[in-house]
Amino acid sequence: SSSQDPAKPRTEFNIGWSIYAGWMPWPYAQQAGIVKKWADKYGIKINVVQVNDYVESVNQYTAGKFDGVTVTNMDALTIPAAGGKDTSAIIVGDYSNGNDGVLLKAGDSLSAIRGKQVNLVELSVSHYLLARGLETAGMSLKDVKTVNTADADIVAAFSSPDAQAAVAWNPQLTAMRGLPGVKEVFNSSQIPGEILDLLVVDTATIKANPNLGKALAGIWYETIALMQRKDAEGAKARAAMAKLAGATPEAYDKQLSTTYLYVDPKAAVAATTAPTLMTNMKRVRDFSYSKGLFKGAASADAVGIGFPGNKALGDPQKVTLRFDTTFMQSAADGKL
Amino acid sequence: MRWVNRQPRRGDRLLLGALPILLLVVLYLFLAAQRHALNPADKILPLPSAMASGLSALLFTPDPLSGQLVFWSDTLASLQRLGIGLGISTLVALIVGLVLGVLPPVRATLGPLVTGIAVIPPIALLPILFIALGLGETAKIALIVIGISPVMVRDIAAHVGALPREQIIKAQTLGANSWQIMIRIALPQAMPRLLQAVRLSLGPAWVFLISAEAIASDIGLGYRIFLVRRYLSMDVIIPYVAWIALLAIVMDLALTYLSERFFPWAHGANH
Amino acid sequence: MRWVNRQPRRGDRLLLGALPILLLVVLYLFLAAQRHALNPADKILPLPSAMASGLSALLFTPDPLSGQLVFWSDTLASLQRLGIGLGISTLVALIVGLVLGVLPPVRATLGPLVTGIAVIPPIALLPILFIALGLGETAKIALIVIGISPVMVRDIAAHVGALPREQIIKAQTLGANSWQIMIRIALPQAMPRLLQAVRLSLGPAWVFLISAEAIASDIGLGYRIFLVRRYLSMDVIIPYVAWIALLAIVMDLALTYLSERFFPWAHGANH
Amino acid sequence: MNALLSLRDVWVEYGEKVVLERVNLDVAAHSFVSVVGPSGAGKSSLLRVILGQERPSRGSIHLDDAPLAPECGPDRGVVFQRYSVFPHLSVLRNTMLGLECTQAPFSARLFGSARKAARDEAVAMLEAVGLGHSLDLYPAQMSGGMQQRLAIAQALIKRPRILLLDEPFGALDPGIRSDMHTLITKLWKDYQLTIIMVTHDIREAFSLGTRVLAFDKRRHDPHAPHRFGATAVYDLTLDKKTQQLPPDNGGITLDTIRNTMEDVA
Amino acid sequence: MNALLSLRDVWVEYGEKVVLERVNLDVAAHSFVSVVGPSGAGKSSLLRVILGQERPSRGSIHLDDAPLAPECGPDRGVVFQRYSVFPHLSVLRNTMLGLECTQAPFSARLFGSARKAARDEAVAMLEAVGLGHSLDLYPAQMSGGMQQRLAIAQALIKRPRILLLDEPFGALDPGIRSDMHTLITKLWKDYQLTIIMVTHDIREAFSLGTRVLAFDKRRHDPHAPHRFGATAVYDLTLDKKTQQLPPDNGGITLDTIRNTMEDVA
Ligand SMILES: Nc1ncnc2c1ncn2[C@@H]1O[C@H](COP(=O)(O)OP(=O)(O)OP(=O)(O)O)[C@@H](O)[C@H]1O
Ligand SMILES: Nc1ncnc2c1ncn2[C@@H]1O[C@H](COP(=O)(O)OP(=O)(O)OP(=O)(O)O)[C@@H](O)[C@H]1O
Ligand SMILES: [Mg+2]
Ligand SMILES: [Mg+2]
Repeated sequence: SSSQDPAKPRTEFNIGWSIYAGWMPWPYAQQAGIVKKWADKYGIKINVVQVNDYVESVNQYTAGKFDGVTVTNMDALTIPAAGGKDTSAIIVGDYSNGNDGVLLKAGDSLSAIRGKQVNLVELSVSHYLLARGLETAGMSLKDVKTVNTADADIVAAFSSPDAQAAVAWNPQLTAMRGLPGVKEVFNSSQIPGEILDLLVVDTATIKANPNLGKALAGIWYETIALMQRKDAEGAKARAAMAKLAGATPEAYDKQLSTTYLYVDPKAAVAATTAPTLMTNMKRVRDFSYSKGLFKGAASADAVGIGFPGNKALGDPQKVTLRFDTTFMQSAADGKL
Repeated sequence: MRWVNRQPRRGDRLLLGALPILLLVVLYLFLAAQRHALNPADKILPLPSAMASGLSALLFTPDPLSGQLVFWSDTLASLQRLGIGLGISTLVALIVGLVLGVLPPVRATLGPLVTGIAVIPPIALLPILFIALGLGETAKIALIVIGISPVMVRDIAAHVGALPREQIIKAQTLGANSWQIMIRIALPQAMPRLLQAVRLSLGPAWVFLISAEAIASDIGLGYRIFLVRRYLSMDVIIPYVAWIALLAIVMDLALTYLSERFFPWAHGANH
Repeated sequence: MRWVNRQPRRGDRLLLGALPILLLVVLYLFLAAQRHALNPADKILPLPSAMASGLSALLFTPDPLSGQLVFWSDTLASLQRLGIGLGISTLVALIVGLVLGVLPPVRATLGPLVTGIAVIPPIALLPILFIALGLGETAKIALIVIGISPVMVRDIAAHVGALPREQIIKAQTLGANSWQIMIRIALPQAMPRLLQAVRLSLGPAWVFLISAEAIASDIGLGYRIFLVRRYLSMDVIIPYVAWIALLAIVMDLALTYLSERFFPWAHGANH
Repeated sequence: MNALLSLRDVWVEYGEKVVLERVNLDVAAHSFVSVVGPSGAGKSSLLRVILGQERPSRGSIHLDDAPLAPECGPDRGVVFQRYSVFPHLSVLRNTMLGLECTQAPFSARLFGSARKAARDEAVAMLEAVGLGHSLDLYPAQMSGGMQQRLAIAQALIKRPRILLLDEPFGALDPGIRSDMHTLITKLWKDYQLTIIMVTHDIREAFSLGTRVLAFDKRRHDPHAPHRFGATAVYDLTLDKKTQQLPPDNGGITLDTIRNTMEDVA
Repeated sequence: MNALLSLRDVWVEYGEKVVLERVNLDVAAHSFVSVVGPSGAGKSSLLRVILGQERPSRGSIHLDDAPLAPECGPDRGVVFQRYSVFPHLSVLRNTMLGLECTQAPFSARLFGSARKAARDEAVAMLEAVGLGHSLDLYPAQMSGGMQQRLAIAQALIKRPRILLLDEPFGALDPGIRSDMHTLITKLWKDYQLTIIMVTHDIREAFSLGTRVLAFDKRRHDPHAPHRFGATAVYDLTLDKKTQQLPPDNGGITLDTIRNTMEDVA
């Protein structure tokens, strides 16, 4: 089990996932036998475990119950990394290109949000998106009142006559947009590349078990390629993912259209090595620090972030979040 | 005739009992129709037709991957967890409740601890629970047990502790030691109360089951409700909740029947 | 001396009661120290020092936005919701429980409805609750009331319904009508049981409060716990949970005291 | 016949078990009926049926020529075999309850002078039964005999038309018991009560009653002891003026009563 | 003195209220002590103290010259004033319980031939108290007198060294009561029991007992009735051979006993 010493080679691994448009390939790969195929190839066993509650899945990873987990860049930074768990992002799957949005019930533009109560999952990417949005409209978080709202209940909460504004992600976002009189006034397509969806693994584990990384990359790019196909096979794969997410195939396709998938591993490697990643991560980091998420840290530099090419943000001695292109690169090179 | 003395007959009882429930259903239909008149796409109070179609997919179309009928496999999974959770809780309540109720030194020692456990909201400690017990069935069952058994333990302990002192004395004059008092005097008299405690715990047990399934699961009634909650699919949620209520009411009736069947002395009119 | 007869003295009782709780604390410290030896940054079982520093920020540093001390304003907000929710539930339990227990026709009519409400998990129907009651305090209090009052109602109704038939007959020979039986016979005898029911409901009430605060809120103990749960800040969660437990235990003791103080006839040793 | 209370062919059965079998009985107003009979004969069952607490399984009961409603009201008073007083009320409040219920239909509590009057009446009654010094005790703090006296005071203070007493003096010492005899006789005379009293004390039955009923089974089936029920096997009207107390020989049994009564009849 | 049971300066107090005051008593083995006294005097309290159910507030109790443990065991048997039988057991099982507890320390249930023997013994005892036809009834299905007889059978089957009876025959009709007298006398003789029996029936007290104790208050303060407790005001050892039954005058009170006993003393 995963409670063993992470620095030792092992043969069985647990990867946690939760429902989100960009992560549905994982359970599909499990069901379609792609996981087993790649795991067998490397002589290991990979369990892909669903956790309904996103935060709980990340917490379980932080607690060492999972060897890897699907997570956003901001949460990877503020939960495991800020908690001292050395974490490597080995697959940069996609960025949110409209999958997160700010909704208003009365008012056509973001400026109408001033003074309103906003329902959102506090301290999540929604919070970050709102802050970025307010920034573009010349406001700050002080100009609104945030109310922490559980992601599972946010649709219901927003349909209450009380609710005026909300920030959410898909699939909830689509359901909320469908409510009468609701307008989306800002979304993540306006801050491309800032909200990333990653697969992260424990750094010590991946160091000791590079085969795990290879298998995961193999699984991921085979599944992505399959779902991108325009034929019946591709449609069948997407329909199965929709079903797993509890959505209709149409709704799922719509969610995918606002998800910028790095289908080609080369593109993923390029995005990860691009300098914009550092700027984006700096924004995310500074926001997180300002919200007190680096508990007890004296400055935003307390949590170090490592990038390809030995570049680092913050304290280079305390790097706990690393963007690691090794396995994406192998995929790009066809060496898996 | 005074109202205290009016005992409705069996047939009348059924009718009377059905009345307010029917009224509620009618009220719901009225409100739903009203909302749909304003917004035909309303999702919050779906019409029966929408519920029927929402449910039929789960009821009759097998899941393409697993080949199972979703509704039934959800029901089975949830009932299994609930059954094991309730079973363990009942056993714990009986044993711990009996020991606490009968033996004052044990009560003094463990009473405060049980109170403490009873008042700690397990939901707040979910991360620890899942970390300690993993994300499998154990944690879900444990949440049910931790959620309902302390209340049941305290109830049984209080009931046993309130047995007339004379009975305990009398049993001792008949040669009974503490253990014998426990199994021959306290245990049988705690049984009807235990069944009553299980009945009262059915509601909370479902709440904890659904909470557990909402966090980490891939099957179960609570999982399905949680899954479709993101889309505000009340057309699935409402039939699922009604189904849960029906299951719970059947269990409630079964427990009442069991109690009357096996402990007639606790139910007979006494004079 | 047989264990059934051993009544520990007052001082011994306190000591005995503290023992298992102390043991648990020691066990915790041991496990926490062990985890920290492996990983000094461990967040799951924080050491007391981490808890102290985690808490002190909330205890002594005013929130920059509101200027209030977070811990105390959380406590106040939660206690207020809990108090109102418990108050309403108690009142509902007393009134509905009495009426159901004393008047068979009402029991026949409303009993099944109450059972139904009792077994429906309220968290599954949150959307309807939000539509009907909004997102404010009302909805949170309503969740507590819906969560705990049906169990209390059924408990009181069962207790009142089990009053010896002789008492009801006797009261009627003394000229009492249904109403008078309710207020002079059933009500006072239901009171100690009501306090006991409130005690048993404290745990579930906190669960529902925390759930409500987790769903949509910007202040409260449950809000804070769920907010920091995102970051696995067990150094805040554990002291908060301990604080909740302490508050609940104080309420529990207060209720026990009230019952003994105002209803001595229900507690005196009877022979 | 113009009886206050009349039972016609009354049966009481519990499942297979026949307790009372074809009881026919007319009780005249202002009579004092003593009921005797062996333990388990059905004496308490008879009182329960007259009280309206239970319905007879067959037969009919008329009160003032109207069918008896299966509920009881303030026209009937009762002292149950097991002293059943209200555990949550003090001695005084237990006794005042009857007055409060009648005089304050809504609140069932009295205030001011009405309360004072009720209190005085209750205290007087409690003094008559010897509980004048125990006004504030709760039933759980009293001895068996004290609880029984409280139950008696509680019933007597209402002066019901029909008073049903089930072994009311069973737990009392001879001194207090004779005080009670005097009290009940006085109330019976003063308020024209009709009393039906179950007792195991034959002397008491004869000295207080104007009529003595003996309940027992007429037929016995040793193989099916539950097949036959009890009924009034002897019914003796006593003329108080000429009444002779039967010689008390300590070991008096129903058989001897039977003989005695057969002699008399 | 070589008494089986001896009470030295025993007080029983409830808060302010003194119930028993300086009771000194020695009970010899194989004696049959009848206790009489007015209602509320403290007779049941005395039995509770001897039973070990309550601790005296002052004074000491010795059994076989050893201080009495504040708990009771199978050496003492009891029939409480309110027939306290186990509501969840049938008549037969209520009676067998004592045998089962002693013979099966772990399961408290008997099987096979041991069960058969216990059952036979219980049935015999139940037939002796007249419940032979009611073996399968639950207490709630029985009349008051039947419950009392069940409680008697339950206690007698254990043949305890010391048997404490609190008005055991109070709810029984004269016929059954005299059968009970015969039964208890026989058991008392056959098994060398020591019996302490509270009764309100003076004739019963004298006809069964080898010694009669009258409990009452020595002093009365009319303004503070709770200030003084009761104690044994008369203590009369009867020589069974020459014993004369006192004339029964029906209205016998403690005062008349006092006189009677003063005459004797
Ligand atoms: N629920 C019941 N089921 C079966 N039998 C019952 C039930 N209730 C009462 N009985 C039987 O009815 C019979 C009469 O009982 P009842 O209490 O009327 O007797 P009783 O004459 O008052 O006796 P006692 O003098 O002992 O009080 C008893 O034999 C009893 O066993
Ligand atoms: N908990 C208590 N608090 C106050 N007084 C009490 C309590 N328990 C018993 N007493 C008093 O103790 C006295 C003796 O009671 P006990 O039951 O011993 O009387 P008794 O002699 O058996 O009377 P009876 O013949 O009526 O059964 C009574 O006056 C009673 O009020
Ligand atoms: Mg009777
Ligand atoms: Mg007594």
